[in-house]
Amino acid sequence: MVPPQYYLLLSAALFCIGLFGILTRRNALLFLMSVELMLNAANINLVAFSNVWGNVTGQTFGLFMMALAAAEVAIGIGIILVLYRNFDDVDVTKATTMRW
Amino acid sequence: MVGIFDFAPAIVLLPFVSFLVALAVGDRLPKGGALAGIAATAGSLLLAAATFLTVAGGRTYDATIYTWAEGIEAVDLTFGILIDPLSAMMLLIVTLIAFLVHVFSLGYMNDEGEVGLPRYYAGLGLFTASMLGFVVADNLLMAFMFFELVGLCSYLLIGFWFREPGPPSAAKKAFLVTRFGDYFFLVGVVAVFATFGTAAFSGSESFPVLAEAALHGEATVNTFGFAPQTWFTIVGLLVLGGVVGKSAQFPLHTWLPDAMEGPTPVSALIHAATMVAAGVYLVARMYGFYALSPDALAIIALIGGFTALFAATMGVVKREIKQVLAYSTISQYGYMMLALGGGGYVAATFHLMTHAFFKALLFLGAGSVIIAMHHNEDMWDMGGLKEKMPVTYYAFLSGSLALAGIFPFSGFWSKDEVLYETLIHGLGGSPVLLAAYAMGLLAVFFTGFYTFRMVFLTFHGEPRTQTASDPHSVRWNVKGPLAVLGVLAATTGLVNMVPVEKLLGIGGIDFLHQWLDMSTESLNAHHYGELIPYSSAYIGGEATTVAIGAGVSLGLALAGAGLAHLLYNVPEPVEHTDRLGGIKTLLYNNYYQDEYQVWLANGVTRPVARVANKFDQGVVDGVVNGVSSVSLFSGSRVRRIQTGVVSNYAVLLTLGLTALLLAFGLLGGWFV
Amino acid sequence: MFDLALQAEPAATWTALAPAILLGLTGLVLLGIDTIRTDEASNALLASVSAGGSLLAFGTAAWFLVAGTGQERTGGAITLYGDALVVDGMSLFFTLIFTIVTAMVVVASYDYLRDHEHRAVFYSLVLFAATGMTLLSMANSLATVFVSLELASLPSYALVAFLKNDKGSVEAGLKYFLIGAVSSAVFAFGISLVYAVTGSLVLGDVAAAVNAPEMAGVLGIGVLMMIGGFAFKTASVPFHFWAPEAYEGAPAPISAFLSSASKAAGFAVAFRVFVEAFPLGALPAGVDWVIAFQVLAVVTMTLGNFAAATQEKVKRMLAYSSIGHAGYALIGLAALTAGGPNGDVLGASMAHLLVYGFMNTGAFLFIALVEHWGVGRTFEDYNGLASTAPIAAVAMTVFMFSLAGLPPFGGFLSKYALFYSAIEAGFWWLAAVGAINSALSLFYYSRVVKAMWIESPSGDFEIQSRPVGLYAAVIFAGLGTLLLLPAFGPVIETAQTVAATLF
Amino acid sequence: MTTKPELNLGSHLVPGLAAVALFVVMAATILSASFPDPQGFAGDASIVASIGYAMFNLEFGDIAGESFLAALIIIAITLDVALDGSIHLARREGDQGGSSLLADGGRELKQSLFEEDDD
Amino acid sequence: MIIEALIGVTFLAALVVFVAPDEYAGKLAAALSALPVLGSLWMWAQYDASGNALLGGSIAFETDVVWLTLGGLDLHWFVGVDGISLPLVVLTTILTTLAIVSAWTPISNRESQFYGLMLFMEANLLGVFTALDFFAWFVFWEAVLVPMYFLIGVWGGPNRRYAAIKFFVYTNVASLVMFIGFIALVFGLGDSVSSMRLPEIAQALRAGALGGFAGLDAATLKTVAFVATFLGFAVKVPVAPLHTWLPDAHVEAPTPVSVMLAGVLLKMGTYALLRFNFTMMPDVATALVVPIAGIAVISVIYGAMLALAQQDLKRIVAYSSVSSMGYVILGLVAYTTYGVGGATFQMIAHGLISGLMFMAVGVIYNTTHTRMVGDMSGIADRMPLTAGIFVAGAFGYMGLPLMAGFAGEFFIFKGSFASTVHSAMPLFTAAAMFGIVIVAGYLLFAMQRTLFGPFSFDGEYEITNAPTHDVAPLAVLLLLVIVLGVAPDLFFGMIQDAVNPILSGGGL
Repeated sequence: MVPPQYYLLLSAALFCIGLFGILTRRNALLFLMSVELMLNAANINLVAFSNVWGNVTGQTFGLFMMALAAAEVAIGIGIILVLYRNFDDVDVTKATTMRW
Repeated sequence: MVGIFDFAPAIVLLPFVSFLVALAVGDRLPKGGALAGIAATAGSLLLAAATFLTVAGGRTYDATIYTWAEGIEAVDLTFGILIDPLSAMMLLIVTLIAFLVHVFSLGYMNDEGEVGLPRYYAGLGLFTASMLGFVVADNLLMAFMFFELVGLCSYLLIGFWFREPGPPSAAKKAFLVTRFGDYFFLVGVVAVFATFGTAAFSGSESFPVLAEAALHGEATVNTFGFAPQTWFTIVGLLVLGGVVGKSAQFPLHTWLPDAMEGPTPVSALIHAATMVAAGVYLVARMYGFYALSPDALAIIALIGGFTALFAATMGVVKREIKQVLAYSTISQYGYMMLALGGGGYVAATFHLMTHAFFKALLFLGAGSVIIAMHHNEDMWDMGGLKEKMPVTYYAFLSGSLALAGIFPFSGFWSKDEVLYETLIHGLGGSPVLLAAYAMGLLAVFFTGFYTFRMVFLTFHGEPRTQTASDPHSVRWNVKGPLAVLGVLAATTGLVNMVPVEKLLGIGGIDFLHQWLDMSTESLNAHHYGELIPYSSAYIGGEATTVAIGAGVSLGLALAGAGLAHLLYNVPEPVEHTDRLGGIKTLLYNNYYQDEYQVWLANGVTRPVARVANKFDQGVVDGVVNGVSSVSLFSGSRVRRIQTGVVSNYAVLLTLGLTALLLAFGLLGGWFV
Repeated sequence: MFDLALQAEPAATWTALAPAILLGLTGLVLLGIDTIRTDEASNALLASVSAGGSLLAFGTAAWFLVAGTGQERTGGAITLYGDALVVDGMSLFFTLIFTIVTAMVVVASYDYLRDHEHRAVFYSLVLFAATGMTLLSMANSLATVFVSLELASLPSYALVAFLKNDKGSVEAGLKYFLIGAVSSAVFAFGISLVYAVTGSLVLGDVAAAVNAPEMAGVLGIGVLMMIGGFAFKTASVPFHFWAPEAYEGAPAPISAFLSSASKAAGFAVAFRVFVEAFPLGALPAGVDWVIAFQVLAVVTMTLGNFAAATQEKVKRMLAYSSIGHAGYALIGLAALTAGGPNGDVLGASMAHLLVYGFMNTGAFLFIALVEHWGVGRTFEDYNGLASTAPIAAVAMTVFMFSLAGLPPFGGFLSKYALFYSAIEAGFWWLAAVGAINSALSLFYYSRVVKAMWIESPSGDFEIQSRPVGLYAAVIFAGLGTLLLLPAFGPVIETAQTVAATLF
Repeated sequence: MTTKPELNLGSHLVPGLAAVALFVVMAATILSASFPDPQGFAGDASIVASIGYAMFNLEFGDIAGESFLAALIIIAITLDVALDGSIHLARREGDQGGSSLLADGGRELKQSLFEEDDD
Repeated sequence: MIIEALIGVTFLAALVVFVAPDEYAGKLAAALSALPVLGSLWMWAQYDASGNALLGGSIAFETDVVWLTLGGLDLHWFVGVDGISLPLVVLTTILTTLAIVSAWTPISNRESQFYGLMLFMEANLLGVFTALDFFAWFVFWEAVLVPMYFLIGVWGGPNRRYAAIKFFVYTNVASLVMFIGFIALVFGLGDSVSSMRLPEIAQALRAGALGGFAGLDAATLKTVAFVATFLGFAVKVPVAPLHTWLPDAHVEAPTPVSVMLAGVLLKMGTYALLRFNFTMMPDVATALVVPIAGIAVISVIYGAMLALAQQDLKRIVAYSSVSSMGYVILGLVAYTTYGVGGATFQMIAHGLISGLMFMAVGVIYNTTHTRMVGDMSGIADRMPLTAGIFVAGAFGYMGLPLMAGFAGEFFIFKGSFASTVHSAMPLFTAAAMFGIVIVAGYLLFAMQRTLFGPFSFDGEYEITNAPTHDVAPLAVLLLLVIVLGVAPDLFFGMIQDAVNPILSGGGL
């Protein structure tokens, strides 16, 4: 069997890749996608450890997580739309009218 | 039993009432409140006289009449009245002179059409009341309080003509300089309380008695780690600070000549009977305490002797009549101090009394002259007034003879006794006293000189100005007081003719000695005589010493007067001061005493204050403002973290999380 | 079979959820009204339904709290749906905060939204968010926690960006959403790690399995990441970055809502999760989350206050001050100790959040009022407001001084109780840092007061209207702030009693 | 006109180092931890069924699981709300909300996505 | 209940005045503020308690109910007066009424708010002086600052914003330091106290019930707490070098506010020092006598020197307050009946006299619109009555006998010279006493240059006699100053009675 560490390493890697995307990409949609990556990293853990602990809690929660990710994207897209309408751009670094 | 002593408070309160009356309704009264003042002082005078007679009957009085602050588990602070021969005599002098000054003011102020008369008479009333309160005080605190009130009144009256630039300045100076002395006095009062737990003058629980007992080891008092003798000297000198200030002794005499800016009757009152006298009276009042300390006495004598000479020399070059009188006042109080320091308690009191009369006389006489001269005080503008105003002249002459110490006028007797007492005690083994005596003796010459220079320049010769040839006339209210005082100045010396007694062997004519011996046990002259740390010695017997002393001083006085006669009793006198050369400048500038004191105030204190102010604004407040600036600055830095770029937020967020994880991992050992 | 399971709970038990249900139903009713009325539904109707619903929920929660529902005297906490939800004193207490803030916000929004379309959406989103917060305070499983968190968050994102044509609002929404998304991802990852270590999501079960020293590191990462999620919700460092912009850009009533209710919700769930799932006595070495909260509390209050001190815009200043207050409230977690007076500490923090709910909501609603008048946003724009609107200015003054912790206002007592309990628990230095920050805060709060009362108006402006709803809400908040001084006794006693039962 | 995302290295990647650092810390922690052996699921157990029962708080599942009934209800509302909110945001003021966006097959969106990303 | 009535009526009066029309606000406020005056005088007449309220003495007009319970320490609504606080209550009510009357001329905008705030401040001041529970006391203590902040900030001079915020933040920071120090002390007492009532805390502290706290042992904790509370109160007093808010506040504040600030608010600091530091921790106070007495002397001399350097009449009086308050500190640390009692008496005396001086400066300012010494001279020529009262007040300030200031100062000097807490106390006393010379210096200089000499004034205003309602408060104050100076026992008896129990802890 695959040792649990590996799953964790995988998920951590995925999480950090997602984070990397967030830190380096300025496009709002790519930002959203990166967040999805991070959420899925969590899902890997949940599913893997569902197996480790022998209960379905993790797997079930993973399903919920996906649903929530969808809901989040729905709102996110809406916000990105209005962002585009107002700033003519989906670059997240353009919207800096408020600072300090 | 209702006796005359029960009315003693009224002596103080009557003038006080006149103060209130003048203040409240003075502008609606005829004469601007003068009549109220005259009535009040007359009443006080009568009561004082009655009291005097009662005391003459051998009774004294000491009673607490008001508890100012009742101490709970602490001493009470009280007001009380102490009537003994000393205070009874002083009451009489003060009330008499106050009464005469009030009367004289009718001529000097009312007849001259001054404005602000209610304020003037209110001030006079309060002045009189304060001084009387001081005189009857039975403890040091009460004495101090009235002492201060006297200072206030002098401020108000010296600055009476406040619309001119001079008087307010002089008033301020008078108060400030005496305040400087009073500072020491107040420390002394506090120290007396702390040492003895009481500040009473008389009785078996009074502080002089306790001090005496402590010296003999019969009582324990808190001497703050010093030997009792040393501590008592310190305390005595502290109180002496107030005396030096009020009695215008060196080096705090500088206020007094300036105080001539006040109305002349006020000068008379200040110099003769109230403020300046208060200092000396205080020493006499607590003489039982000073007598315990040889060092304090020596210092008093030295101050007195030096001041007597020092002031007299300054008096010889002055142009204004009142200035001459001012320096003579300083000088004469120097004699009193000399007497007190030299163990001559009676002599000092004697001189205090005679001086009160002849100095009041001289000032009122000068006032009369000033009225006549339309308020021109320069003696070089006068001359030949003798014919125009004979009453003033003869009265003034009487006072001058007394001041110069010419036999048989009052000043001769008292000054002679002062010098005599100092001499015999100095001969008894106190070189300091001898030095002080020498200065006092030398001052006699100068006194004679400046007194008669003044007389000759004012009254003799030819009128040197138009005004002097046609002087303003004065009325009864000026002449009356002059006449009364003229007689007194000439005769009061007779109450204590010690030289006559000694020389001729006529016993019992040293009335003042007897009078002052009548006081209670701890307050009488005899007791003081035992306390003083001096022994007497004579130049070939007592009578011889008396004769030599009297002869020398009379001779010096006559020499001074004669020199004045030579130089100034001519039809057209000229100024001889140029002959003095550099000394003239020195004397004109009063030995630069004012300059250094002004320098101390303006040249040292003010810059220090300005530096303190700069320090306060810059450093102390700067720190306060700095703290707020630094906070705000760091705030403006902190908020720069918020760049407005959401990616940066994500970076910071990640870094923050990573840092937290790293720190926890390292601390919690996750990596092992 | 189905019904069996449902009926396994006594009929009365699920009624304990009444406040949450009422809020959710109100939200649905609002959507319903919007659907039925094809034309724009009446603003007054929508606002009154919303206010009615939230006040009803408030009343229910208050009644439960008084009646003892879910508290020790009536048999302890009520758990529902297989331990997924729990109704106890703490959840009811927090429900009070959410509902009263919601009520004030919707009443104020009545005027604020007068010229806007889609009001029904606005009101319903507020109500749903409030539902999510209420559920958050009841969540007893990490799964419920996460879902409720999203229920509270998603409407909030939309609400912040509600003014679609306003750049500020959109920018605020974007930043809020992006940071929120990252934070929820971090939070989710944290939950997954906790699950990895313990194998369960129900708080009690997590606590039972939490002592696994060999996995302490992983658990630690999980716990810290969960802290990150809460830090986002409560606007604490380092997840606070959204707050200044979101509060500044959002419609002012929403800023009030977020900074008061949403923040309180974050604390509610953080309190329960950390106290229940990671009890201090049972943790393996190296997972001492109290230290993390101590660091965060100090940094948060200091950063918030210092940044607030130099702002030019009032709303942004309040945003930073809100961060500072998050720092104060964090003391509730930072001053916990195994066996210490934890109930007092936590209760004090709860009481502070309640008072904060009034004074901070009031302050933001005052800003809503000012925005309604179109006065401007900077301190200078507030110059002389007191002469044109004295009543509102008095209320704002009360809020400012209360936020600064000055007597005689509620904020003083609640801050005092908070610092006091910290000292009581031995963390006097936390109290000291808090107190110093409080002193600094006085400076910038008084700038508002100074502008309103002391400065003279820079230009003439006429106040066209006295909006009833905004005024009512502001004055209500002001009265609440004031009355919470004398009435602080029952509040703090309740809070500390219900908090004590968690331990 | 297909556009491929191109690898674009540059200074804008520097912030990503924070993510790398995070990974290092996490990996170090994970590698130094030890985990229990996986229990696995019984071979005949129906995982899907168990998940379904867990969602409705029913005790019939072969494999143990916690109750997700509350979460299910809540997520239902959440999705509802998300829809509500996103429609509000997406709706263009004045026309039939968002239809044009849907009608262009996402071209506009795509355009904005990839053209803007190049800079 | 009289105290509650007093505070309540004042609060109500504040409310009524706040909503009254501006035209009547001044008169209405004056009339309403007469009620607390009567109330406090009635209290004074009926006063029958003895001993120190904190140290087991009987408390007059006492009310004690539990307000709220918090972590083992109940907070009470606990009010009452003893011989220390009653005089301050009387001072507060009288001075407020007079300050309100003196505001009629200078305050000409937003009157109802002004008078409302004045009354609001009075109510809180009464609370400060009557509260005997630390918490209630602190609430009032802080609440005083708020109206003061507005009064300076809204009605002040050109630089009022800076002054107001400086005052506000400075004193609040100080309160905080004090608060932390005191709370630490209460925690150190542990279970030996069950409430925040000051008597309980004081008695426990004096009984030596203090334990360690926050890693400090009992002795260190006590010292630290003493220093913290001392610093906190010292700002309010103010003691050099923590005084810099005061001149700014005074210069900017309108006259009636300066009157309240100098007359009553500063007394809060010394009152609190007496109640807290010197009553509760006499052992620390006596151990720290050298620094405390040193600070007192520095305040006296330094404050006086600063006053000497000023050109603004108000600044002069402001700095001289620093000087006068230094005496109070000196008296407190002496631990003798006259020292501590005199310090308390001096609070009253200085309250009246500084109020008088500020009002007198204000009346001159109302007419001339300048306060700079160099801008005018010979004012006495045109405003003789005002000038006369000014002179009287100035002499009161200089400590003229038979005026209240002398009584206070003399009691202090007498008490501190004889103090046994340290062998250097006589030296400290003598050094501080030199202040009476400097104070005479700057006041006499100022009077000489402004009031006296030939009349000259550059401004365009006509200098005439001030209206009666401007002068009347001055006259009343002067009368009070003289009455108290002649008969200090009106208050000094009850003060000593309340002060004596404190002393037993001194000189340890």
